[in-house]
Amino acid sequence: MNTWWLSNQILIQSTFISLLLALSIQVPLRAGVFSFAGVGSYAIGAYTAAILTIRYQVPGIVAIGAGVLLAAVVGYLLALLVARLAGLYLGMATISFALLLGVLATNGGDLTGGATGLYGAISTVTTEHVIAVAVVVMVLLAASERGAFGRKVDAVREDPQLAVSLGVNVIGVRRMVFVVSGALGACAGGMNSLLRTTVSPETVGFHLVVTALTMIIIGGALSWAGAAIGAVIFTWLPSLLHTVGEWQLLVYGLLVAFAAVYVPNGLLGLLQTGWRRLQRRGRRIPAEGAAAGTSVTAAQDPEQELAALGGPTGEARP
Amino acid sequence: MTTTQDRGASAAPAAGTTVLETVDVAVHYGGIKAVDGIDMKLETGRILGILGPNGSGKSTLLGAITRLVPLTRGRVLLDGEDYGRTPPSKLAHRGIARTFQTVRLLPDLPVLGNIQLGADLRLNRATRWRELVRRSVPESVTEAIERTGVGDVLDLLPGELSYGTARRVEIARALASRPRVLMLDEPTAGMNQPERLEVADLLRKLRDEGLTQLLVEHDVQMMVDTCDRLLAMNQGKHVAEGAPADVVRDPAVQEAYLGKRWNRAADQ
Amino acid sequence: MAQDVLNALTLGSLYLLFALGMSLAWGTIGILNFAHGSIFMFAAFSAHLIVREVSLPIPAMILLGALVGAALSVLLQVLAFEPIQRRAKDHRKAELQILVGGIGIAIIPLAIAQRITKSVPFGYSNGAFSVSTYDLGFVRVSNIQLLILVTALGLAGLIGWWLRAARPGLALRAIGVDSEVATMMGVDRRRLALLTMAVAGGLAGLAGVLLTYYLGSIAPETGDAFLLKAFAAIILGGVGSILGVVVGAMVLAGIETVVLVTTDGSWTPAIAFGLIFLMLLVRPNGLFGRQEVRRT
Amino acid sequence: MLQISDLHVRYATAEAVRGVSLSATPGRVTLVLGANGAGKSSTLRAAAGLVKAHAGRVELDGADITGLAPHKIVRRGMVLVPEGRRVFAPLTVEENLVLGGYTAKRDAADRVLRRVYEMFPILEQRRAGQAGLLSGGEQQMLAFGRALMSSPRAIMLDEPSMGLAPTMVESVLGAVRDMAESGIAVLLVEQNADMGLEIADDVVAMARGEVVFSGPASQARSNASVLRAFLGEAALVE
Amino acid sequence: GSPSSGGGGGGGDGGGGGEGLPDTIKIMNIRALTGPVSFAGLAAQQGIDLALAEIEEDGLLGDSTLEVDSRDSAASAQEAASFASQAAADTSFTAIIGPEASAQALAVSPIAQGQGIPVVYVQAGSEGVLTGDFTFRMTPPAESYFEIVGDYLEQQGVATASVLINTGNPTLVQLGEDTIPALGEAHGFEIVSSSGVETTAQDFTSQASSIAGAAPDAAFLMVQGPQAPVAITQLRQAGFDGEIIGMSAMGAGNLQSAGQTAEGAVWPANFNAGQSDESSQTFVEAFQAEYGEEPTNYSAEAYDAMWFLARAIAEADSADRGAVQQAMADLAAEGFDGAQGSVTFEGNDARVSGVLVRWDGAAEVPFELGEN
Ligand SMILES: Nc1ncnc2c1ncn2[C@@H]1O[C@H](COP(=O)(O)OP(=O)(O)OP(=O)(O)O)[C@@H](O)[C@H]1O
Ligand SMILES: Nc1ncnc2c1ncn2[C@@H]1O[C@H](COP(=O)(O)OP(=O)(O)OP(=O)(O)O)[C@@H](O)[C@H]1O
Ligand SMILES: [Mg+2]
Ligand SMILES: [Mg+2]
Repeated sequence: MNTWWLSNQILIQSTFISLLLALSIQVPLRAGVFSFAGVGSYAIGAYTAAILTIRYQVPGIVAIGAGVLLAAVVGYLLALLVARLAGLYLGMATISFALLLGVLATNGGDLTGGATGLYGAISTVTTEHVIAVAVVVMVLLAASERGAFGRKVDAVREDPQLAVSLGVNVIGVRRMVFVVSGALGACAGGMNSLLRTTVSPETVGFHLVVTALTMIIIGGALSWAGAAIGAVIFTWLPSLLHTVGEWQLLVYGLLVAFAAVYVPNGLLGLLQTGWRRLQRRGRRIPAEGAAAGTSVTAAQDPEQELAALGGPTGEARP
Repeated sequence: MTTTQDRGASAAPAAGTTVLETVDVAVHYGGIKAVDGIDMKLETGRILGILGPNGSGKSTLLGAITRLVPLTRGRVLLDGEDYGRTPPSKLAHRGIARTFQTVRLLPDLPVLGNIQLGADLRLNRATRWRELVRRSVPESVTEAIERTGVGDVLDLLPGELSYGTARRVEIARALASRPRVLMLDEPTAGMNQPERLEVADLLRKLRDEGLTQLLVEHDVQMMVDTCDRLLAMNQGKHVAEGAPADVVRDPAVQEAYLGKRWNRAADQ
Repeated sequence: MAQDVLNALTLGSLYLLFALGMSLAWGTIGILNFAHGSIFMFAAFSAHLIVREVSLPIPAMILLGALVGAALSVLLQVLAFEPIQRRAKDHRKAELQILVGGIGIAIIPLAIAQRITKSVPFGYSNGAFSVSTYDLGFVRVSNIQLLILVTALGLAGLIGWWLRAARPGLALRAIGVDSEVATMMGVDRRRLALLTMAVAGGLAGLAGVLLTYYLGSIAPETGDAFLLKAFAAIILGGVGSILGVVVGAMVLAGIETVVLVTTDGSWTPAIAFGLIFLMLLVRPNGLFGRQEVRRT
Repeated sequence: MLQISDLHVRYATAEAVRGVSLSATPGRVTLVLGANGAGKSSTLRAAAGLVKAHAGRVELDGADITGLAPHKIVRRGMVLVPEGRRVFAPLTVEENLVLGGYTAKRDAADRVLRRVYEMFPILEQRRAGQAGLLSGGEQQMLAFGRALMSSPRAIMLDEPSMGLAPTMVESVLGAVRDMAESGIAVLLVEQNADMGLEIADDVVAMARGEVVFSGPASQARSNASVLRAFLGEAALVE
Repeated sequence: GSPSSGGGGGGGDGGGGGEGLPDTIKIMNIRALTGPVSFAGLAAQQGIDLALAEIEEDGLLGDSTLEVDSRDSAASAQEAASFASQAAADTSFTAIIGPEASAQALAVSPIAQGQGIPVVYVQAGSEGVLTGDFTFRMTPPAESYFEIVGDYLEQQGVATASVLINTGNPTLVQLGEDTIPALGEAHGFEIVSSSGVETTAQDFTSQASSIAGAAPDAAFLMVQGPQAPVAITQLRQAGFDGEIIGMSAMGAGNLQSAGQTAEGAVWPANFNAGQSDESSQTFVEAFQAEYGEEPTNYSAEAYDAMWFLARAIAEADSADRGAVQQAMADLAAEGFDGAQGSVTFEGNDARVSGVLVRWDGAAEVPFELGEN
């Protein structure tokens, strides 16, 4: 293990934990569900894991697993409750849910350690575990974005009614994203509190919504890869910005604003459009090449041209 | 004026049995009676056309049949069984496909993806996974693309299509699911005459292959040429029903729907 | 009791004053501006910097705050939100981008103010206005409290009326629905949007100055703290409805006050947000929001 | 009068319009025909300032309006009825109409409003209802009526009969004819070539972004290839 | 004597500073120089810079120089933890001067303790921060010197009091819920009401009204710095005219914006520039000479932390982490005179006797009992 790894362990861990948290918001967003409940699940996971390790000396993996399970169940129940909500109304309801959990943590007395929170959650969870979990999650999500399942989610987001008419169980998909989001958020929270050995109400607050959302939008909202790009950037950016000293916050703001304004589909979108352009080059734009020839004939013999062009495509004509 | 009345030739195996039926279906919005007591039967291997003035409730009826619009009253039957409580998404799995009156393509998916969406419900687990590895396209999709002639635009995004082409993509999507019953809401709006004829040809060919269809259109000539039966509606109510030639000659239909021009044409 | 009602009304007016501009921009041209809190703070802060040098009367201060707020807001519109809206394919996509862009931009004035003040609260102790309190027997009320109540409700009424009655109000709502078609009706969407943002920013600045007078002082972070409350008030009332935001702000303040008066207060946010949650379950589009129409 | 000369429109992936020239004269209806994707809508959108013209010139009554913002073009007296209805769904029917008269004088707008209601009684019945709840054809009527509201001097209509029942097609196209008679320059894109030809004075046929036929309607009616392309083989047999 | 001379003496006693020391000794200094607690971070940085200059001048470490690597955590726990792990991983770092916010400190402690690098905190008053022998804290917890306010209240004849607590801050909650009620019992006043506010609360009208309604003799405002002027102003406007008691967060210029309205507010602090201890005054003079302004408690604590660390290094005569930690523990057991006056330790946690500070409408002045 080299020194780079050792001295940047925290950032490495944070990158993957942030990624999981960001994904817990990105997954519902991809299905058109504005749910920030993932942040609430983060709190559930963080506290469950900490309480179980501190009070009951449960192994770290089990403690995190318990949090994940609990948050998934809570996610499902929440999905049933908020079924009628949409858009930012749903956003507000789920933010309420997350804030509620924060207040519960602050007022939880001995169980949650009140405003101080809990400390001393020592476990055997390591950076490698976090990376392994994150990689598995990324692979699964990447698969879910491709092919039939990916299209299904796209349809649920863009036009639920159309999706229904195409045989997609929209309600089922919506519930599923709540469950997945809960599990992801709780996983992030659980790992974070065990790696830091502490959790407090301050660390599970509203600011997580902002961070996660920023990562997703700047990275690219429609894919796990966007969240990954965002997580890497926003975890490492602050340490890079130390060079600008006291104005680091200002520069940070400028960068976020610039990216949000001028990179419409996130950095991932930028990469993808670039890639598409490259692929298309030569294949499209028949206007200049192919059609230039016909324009000559058109000038000579408009009648023939007209007859040939009655339909949209030559071969489709009867 | 040539009318291709090749109904006799269309006798598909089980033609004539009722697939889909509505009994006294009504959809009311407050005081607006969009659909008000429609009885309708859709027979296998036949094309039923619905016509009626604007706002007569055709699209709403289609919505009611596909369970996207809640019924105020009445029953809807598929193969003789009431499906008024089945979740709407289940209908597609039972072989009902439809298009909408407005273009509804997913903006972020290229045309090919949009068409594949129609076929997705037919895929089994194995093909789903196979698609992840190598991007294979099911045969029903290639066939639908071929039949609607949208092969040139497969990698364009819907926003880059002209209106008429977008409508074709919608038909392709509906066909890609290899449905048992196809419902089309003004499929040729925005197309010119030759293009319409082409679509009409396609529909007839599909019918001859045994596809049951419900067609809503304002192009009366096309309706007469294509449909086996016509149902005329006005203000949510049933006005006339029967063979196309009879329906368009019905005075009530002429009065409410067809107007002077068609009368002139029919008189000739 | 009467005192509690007055306090709740005052708190509601504070929320309202803050939320009004935000609601206007969001409900009409679809800009959910999360830099609103920052504009609010920076306008108040600019007024602080000036009043440190010259002592100004309160109307001049309010005007100053409103002007700074309007200027910042217009700048924001031109540099950030306009490009986003121009590029985005549809409204829904622009919404999130605008939200995050706003969050990013909000950091800039905040960082500047934090840098200058070192996060120490600032106020207008040098101003030519002093708060006086009147004891009416059953309630105590201060001049600034009255000013806030009147301004908040008055401005809400004015804006609500403008949106309902005037043709530009209608045009604004049309821009929010489909700005391209709106321009095809002859609506100058750019100018109207700028105007709206200027008004929204002006309201933010005005609110900043008034609130600083009322609270005695505010810190650079104060703007952000109000943001969530304002957002909640708008959602609760229903986006796009001015009556909604008035009621939303008052209901939120009312709940908070009741909880504060009857309990030790540590559960206030839980109860407030819990109730918002429940209300949304009952009315998914807020109290006065209109259901979005979409038919087959 | 509206004069489009040598117009080019380019999108990222294709050049949709390549050197189109056409004009619409007050008192006359110019019909634009063309297959799907021929570039009709693109031409109209460019003329209305909604997309940038890559090259070429658009003139209205002799003044160059190329590249002008859409709302300025409206204020100069030219409106476009867009393809696919595009009514303001959450606004009421009447609000939609009032917006159409945004640039007009209030009393003039009131007068036209009454005329629109006369023409389409269903709109009057639904004046307080949300426009998005109307049926497809009703929305098309609304879109048409909305364009009338500004009392334009030149109007471009992109498939105004789409989704309309035959009776309605008649009355809308009749109204288009009436408009032309009243001295407005009309540019009409119409897929229903049969009916379009009946009210047109001039015809322009487009294919793949170019003008392939241009001439008076009578000439178009006797031109076999135009007929074949836009009315189908059947028209020739007749 | 003065801290510098005291420090010099200590170094000398340790035996010829510099023999076992490398040329440079690296210290990681994690400060919130930007963000919402930058007022504390920047002030602390001044204290550290001043101490460094004095240590250099003093020759405490002989030929060796202290190299302080200051990093801006912007009040983020993750950043702070990241710097701590960098310092821990890089063997050339001897010790850490820890961050000010408790959440950051809580994230740093397990790393420092786990990897055996000594850390000394400034502020970070929460429990759980000191997890073992490698973690030290130079800021005495407020409750340890809160007692001094008791006599004052007794003298003022306070019999009833209300408490307002920021429920999001552990230190404030602890003071409000445990320390003050205990104080009441010891000094014969009764808590008549206790209410909580959110961390981010901006308006206290309701709470102020209810406190004014209860009309106690004193009101304890356990709120964060920026909230203090607002709470005081609104309390006064609501008609409350009793004593207003705060805690050290009221200091550091936070009452400036409330001006005259806040006159008479009193709070116990671990340090005030006007306090009479000799070592404190030496520090204050040096600070004024350097920066032209009066030091705040943050500067004083950080100054003490820097000196503490330097003396431990001199004492250990080694840059080895374990040796330095041992020397720190020894030094803590002895205690010393520093900027905060006479500092003793309870375990690794600093203790001072504290001063009572009063806002006179324009400045914070130390307040001697019986002055009134
Ligand atoms: N959700 C709704 N709320 C209120 N009115 C509605 C709703 N849906 C439909 N309507 C009304 O019901 C009537 C029937 O509408 P529908 O769309 O079924 O007509 P249509 O026959 O398809 O007409 P078109 O030929 O113009 O498409 C119309 O007057 C329409 O305005
Ligand atoms: N936004 C766009 N981006 C890229 N290509 C576009 C865009 N809009 C149109 N096109 C392309 O430009 C060409 C002309 O389109 P246009 O909409 O002008 O055709 P049209 O003649 O109106 O057809 P229709 O009768 O189907 O409405 C088409 O090939 C279409 O794919
Ligand atoms: Mg319809
Ligand atoms: Mg077109």
